Amino acid sequence: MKTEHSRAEMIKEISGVNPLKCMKCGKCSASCPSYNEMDIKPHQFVSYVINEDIESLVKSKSLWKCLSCFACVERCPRDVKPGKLIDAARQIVVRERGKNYLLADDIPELIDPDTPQQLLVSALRRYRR
Amino acid sequence: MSIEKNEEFRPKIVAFCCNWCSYAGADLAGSSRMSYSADVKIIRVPCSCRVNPMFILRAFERGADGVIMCGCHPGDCHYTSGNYYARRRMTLLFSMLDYIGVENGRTRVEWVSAAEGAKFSQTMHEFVDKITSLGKNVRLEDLRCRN
Amino acid sequence: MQRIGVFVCHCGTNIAATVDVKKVVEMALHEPGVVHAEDYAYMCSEAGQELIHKAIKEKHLTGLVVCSCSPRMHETTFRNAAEKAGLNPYMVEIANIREHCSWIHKDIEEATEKAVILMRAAVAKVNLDAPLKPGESRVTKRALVIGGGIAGIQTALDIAEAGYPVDIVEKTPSIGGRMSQLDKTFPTLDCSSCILTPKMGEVNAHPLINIYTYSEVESVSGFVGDFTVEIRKKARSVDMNKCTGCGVCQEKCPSKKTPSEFNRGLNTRSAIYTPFAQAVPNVPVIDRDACIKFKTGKCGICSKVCQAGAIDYDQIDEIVTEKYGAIVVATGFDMIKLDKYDEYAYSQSKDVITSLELERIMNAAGPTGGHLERLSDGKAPKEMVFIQCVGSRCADNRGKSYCSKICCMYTAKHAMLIRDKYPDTNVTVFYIDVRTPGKNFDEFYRRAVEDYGVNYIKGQVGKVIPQPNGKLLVQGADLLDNKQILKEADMVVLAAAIEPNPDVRKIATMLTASIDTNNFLTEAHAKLRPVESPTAGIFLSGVCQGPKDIPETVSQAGAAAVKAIGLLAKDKLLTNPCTAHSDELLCNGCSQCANVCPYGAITYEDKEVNDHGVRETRRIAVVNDALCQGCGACTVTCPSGAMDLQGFSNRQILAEVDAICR
Amino acid sequence: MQELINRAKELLADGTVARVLGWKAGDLPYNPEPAYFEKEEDFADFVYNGFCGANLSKYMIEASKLEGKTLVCLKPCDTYSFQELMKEHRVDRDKAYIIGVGCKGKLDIEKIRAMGIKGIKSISGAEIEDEAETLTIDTIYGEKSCAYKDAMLERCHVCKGKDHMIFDEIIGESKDTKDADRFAEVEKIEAMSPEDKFAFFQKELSKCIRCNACRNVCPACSCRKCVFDSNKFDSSQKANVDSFEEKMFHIIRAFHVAGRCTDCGECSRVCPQGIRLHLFNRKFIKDINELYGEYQAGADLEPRTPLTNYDVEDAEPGIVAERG
Repeated sequence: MKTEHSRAEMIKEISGVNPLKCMKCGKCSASCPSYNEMDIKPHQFVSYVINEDIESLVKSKSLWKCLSCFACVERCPRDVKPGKLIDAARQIVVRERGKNYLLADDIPELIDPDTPQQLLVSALRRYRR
Repeated sequence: MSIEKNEEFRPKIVAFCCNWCSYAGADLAGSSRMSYSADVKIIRVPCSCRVNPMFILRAFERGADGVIMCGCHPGDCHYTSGNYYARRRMTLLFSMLDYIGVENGRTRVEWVSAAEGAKFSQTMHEFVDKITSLGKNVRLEDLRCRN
Repeated sequence: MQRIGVFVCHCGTNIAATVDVKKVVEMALHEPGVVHAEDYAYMCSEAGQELIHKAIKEKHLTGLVVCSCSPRMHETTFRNAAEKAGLNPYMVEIANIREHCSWIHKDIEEATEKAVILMRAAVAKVNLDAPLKPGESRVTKRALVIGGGIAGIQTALDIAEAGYPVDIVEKTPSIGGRMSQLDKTFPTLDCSSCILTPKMGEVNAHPLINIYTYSEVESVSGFVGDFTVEIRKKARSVDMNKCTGCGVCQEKCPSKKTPSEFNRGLNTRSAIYTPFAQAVPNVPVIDRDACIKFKTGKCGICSKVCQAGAIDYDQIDEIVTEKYGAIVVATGFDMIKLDKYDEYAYSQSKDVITSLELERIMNAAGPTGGHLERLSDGKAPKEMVFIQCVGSRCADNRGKSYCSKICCMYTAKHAMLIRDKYPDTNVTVFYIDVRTPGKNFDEFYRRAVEDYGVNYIKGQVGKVIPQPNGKLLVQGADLLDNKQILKEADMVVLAAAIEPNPDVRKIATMLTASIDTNNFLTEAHAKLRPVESPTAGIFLSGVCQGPKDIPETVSQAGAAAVKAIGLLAKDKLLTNPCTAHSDELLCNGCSQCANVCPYGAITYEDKEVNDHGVRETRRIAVVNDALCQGCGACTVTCPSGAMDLQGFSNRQILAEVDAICR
Repeated sequence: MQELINRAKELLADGTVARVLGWKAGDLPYNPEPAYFEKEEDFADFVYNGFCGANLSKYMIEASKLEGKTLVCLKPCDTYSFQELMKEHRVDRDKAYIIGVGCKGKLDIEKIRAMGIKGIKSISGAEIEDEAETLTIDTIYGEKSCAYKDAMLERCHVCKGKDHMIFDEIIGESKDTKDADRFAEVEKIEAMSPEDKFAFFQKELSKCIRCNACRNVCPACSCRKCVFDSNKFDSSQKANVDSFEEKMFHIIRAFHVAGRCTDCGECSRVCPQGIRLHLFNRKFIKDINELYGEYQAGADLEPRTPLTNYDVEDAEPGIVAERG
């Protein structure tokens, strides 16, 4: 098991985001179409990464509620891109299941029936190679 | 001939900074505590157009591993046009150095304004990294000048 | 051989904490020419300067090296100290071991090693220093103020009050600037024009102030104390001397479709126009792009109705050339363009407006006669939403990285005024932070919340969606309640970021004044010289230097005036003695140096020289010390090395190179 | 040649000129040397043939100081140098009577020698009147021959054209002998790896003996005192013991003449070590043409040269690295 610190670093590395740039304006949360279904809100995501509480993040409902519509990425005035952080957190989960990349056969059992379609498309784009 | 790999390689870097913009930019980097390598030593000149190609060749002759010249952004020269002349001179000189086989990463021109402390520090970081990767200047050093 | 003293400053712990100053002193004593070296806590202090004085006297020093902060900080201090002790001030060199060393390095060994090298380079340079004597230049006792907003007006008044003539150059047809567009001012809620128009009148009537409106600076040459400026007086098509300002021409003008610049395009104006009723001068201009006479040759109504016969269609641009001792830049600001912020629907809905547009709507002389109404249907809004930080504090390339400073306060003002005048209208402000440093500022903001019931919500708005019913759906989040908010509003007001007037770049280039990445003019020192440009003789007034509210602008305008007056009060200025000189035995007279001299300081003379016994007449370059500013462009152009720069000579710079590469 | 001599004598006789600057026969058939002719009888030695490569414009610096006018014989390419010197106020146009002499390409004795032709006694076909395609060389080993073209100086293969830029009168016909790309060699070097470039110049320049012939012959290198001879840069002439010395000398020399060098090729012609010094100058010329627009020094009398001029849109120095 990796330390929380190294997981936080990995999230930063995967996403290419510097969460310290966040000025807590909340435009991400304001823009988020899945806001109401999330337990940890997009703007809070940034604080969780800063505070290195990745465990809460990967256990959160929000992780799988994000549609990856990237409205927050598009509109963030500080280039913090919470959507990318969420994406990176998801990848951490995937990697920690022992593989960096998903095999096609693994996908069906991983899919939560509640998972939004858009996320699947987004995942396919990411992992197709 | 192979260059001896030396873990302790500390490049000698000479930076010519114009008094009005880049030297002030370096001051701002200092007062903002934006660190960069101690291998960079700054020489103050009134304007980038004061930098004679002879100075640059002399630095290499004396064992400098990299020479960087910083001036006001084109259009912002304190003396109106100095950096425009400097730009042509340095372009031609660097091209000539490249032509005779000196790695072109050893010389650089960057325009840094008095307000760009962060850019100054960043530029120096990049330049030091570049020179470190190129290693010791062996093509231009006059070994007699070593002590 | 020089006798050099090396003085190493601790700067408290600023230097001494990272640089082993004792070691620098010890190493200095091994350098050629160094006969004395010591360190002290604060070299720039009286006591420190006393040490220098004593050493010069006792050790008969001929040159000094001070290892301290940047020469841009204390070079003058130490030069003066040297001069007091009878040493030529140009025999002083500074090794910058603070900004370029102790402040940026952490490792003591590394920093000390670098400090020693910087000291060596300075010693090497002093060894080749020669005493220099500054020349003198005259000061033209007249100031130019570029920009006729409140900053320019205040600066001009203050300079003129001190007894010096001032010219104001204003691009638009009237002085007054942004302040004339404002309705009320925070935190006192005075009417903006009530306090501005008397000042405009005062400027207009002042015997020492000359206003060029509808004019632009065309070119600037010269230097501190002696600038030559060309001003383009654009053809107004109206004779300033004949016009009585009756306004009939504007009434009768048939071309009335041009968007009014003054009202931010919310309504239209005639082709012959004064921007606003209280314009100074109260003389209209003809907008030749809109005028039917200029476009088709027919019309000429204004000329027919003008009783004074002031209309002159044949007027042409006029170039006025004037000399000035000091120039004050007061070019002000504009709102940023919002075309990159589609999510706020600014371009899609007429009811999404900027704060400056709201100012015009709230103003009795504005497009709606002061009634708060929706521009789409003229209805009074019941739900108003204000969005803060639109384009300010942005790290992406859409907006500005800085805080525009005035938006929090004017939004509170707008909210308060609306709640006061229209108590039925709800006002919601979406904010990121509310910033109210300033006298009575926070109290003002609290009043908006506590007394006027303005609803402040922490959280930036994500999107504004125009609805089919004409309403605006505002999607935001309340970060404190952790709730997403959907609010139907009638009007949305965007606190758009402010940016320096786009013309400032051109002006800064003409003045060779430096400008930062945001196009704000750079001050000579962020704390200690905030109203001076690093370029001598150029002063900064108002928002051109950075975001400011009115009181700050006025105080900075006064400060800039004081600095300009300080310069104009001098009869003569000492010129920089670091000028170029040509060695007549080496000069080829080839004229290449004159080609690159930006000041026209180099001329050629046929001079008889004695070159090692050979007498002949040669064409020799001669530098005019009063014109030469010491850039050194000529020195590099000169192939024979005849041209050299005093204080930065070829051999000195080479000595520094050698010392660093040693 | 006779027409030229007759005209020169005529101008001398009527007092238009006080002397004639031309070439006189040397001790060998292929080494005529620049000379003044002041009296009728001096002309016995006067020659003008295919070996008269020397660019006489630089001699006009000193001639301009002499009493009276000097008749100077300039080939088309020499007139560029003369104009460049005029621009720099080094020569006095009023002191010069320029006879533009015809030129159909000048010869390089080294090229002839390189063909294995040794022991030369005399060469025919190099006289300017001949339209000879072939040189006939009488050697101690018998008669040899070669094509005129093959014996031409490098610079004539990249001839700037047959027109004189400045003259008072023209005697003789000229021919544009250009048959090669001026920058081909430069391009070849540019395409090399840094190591190969360095090795190439190291090899080329290590031949340099710092005799200063290149500098002394160069019409652009006309400083009263060269920086390498003065103490202004602490760069006084030193013996060559380290490879950097000659690199610095040649780079700076090329830099000092950049934008002023007319590419007359004299430096390469006179180098006793056969260093192709024009490769330096042409590199600058090529860069100037590419970056700042086509420029031919000496083609006009505009005072500003590329290095004493600028454009706000000029390329940044980083372009060197970008071009690779």
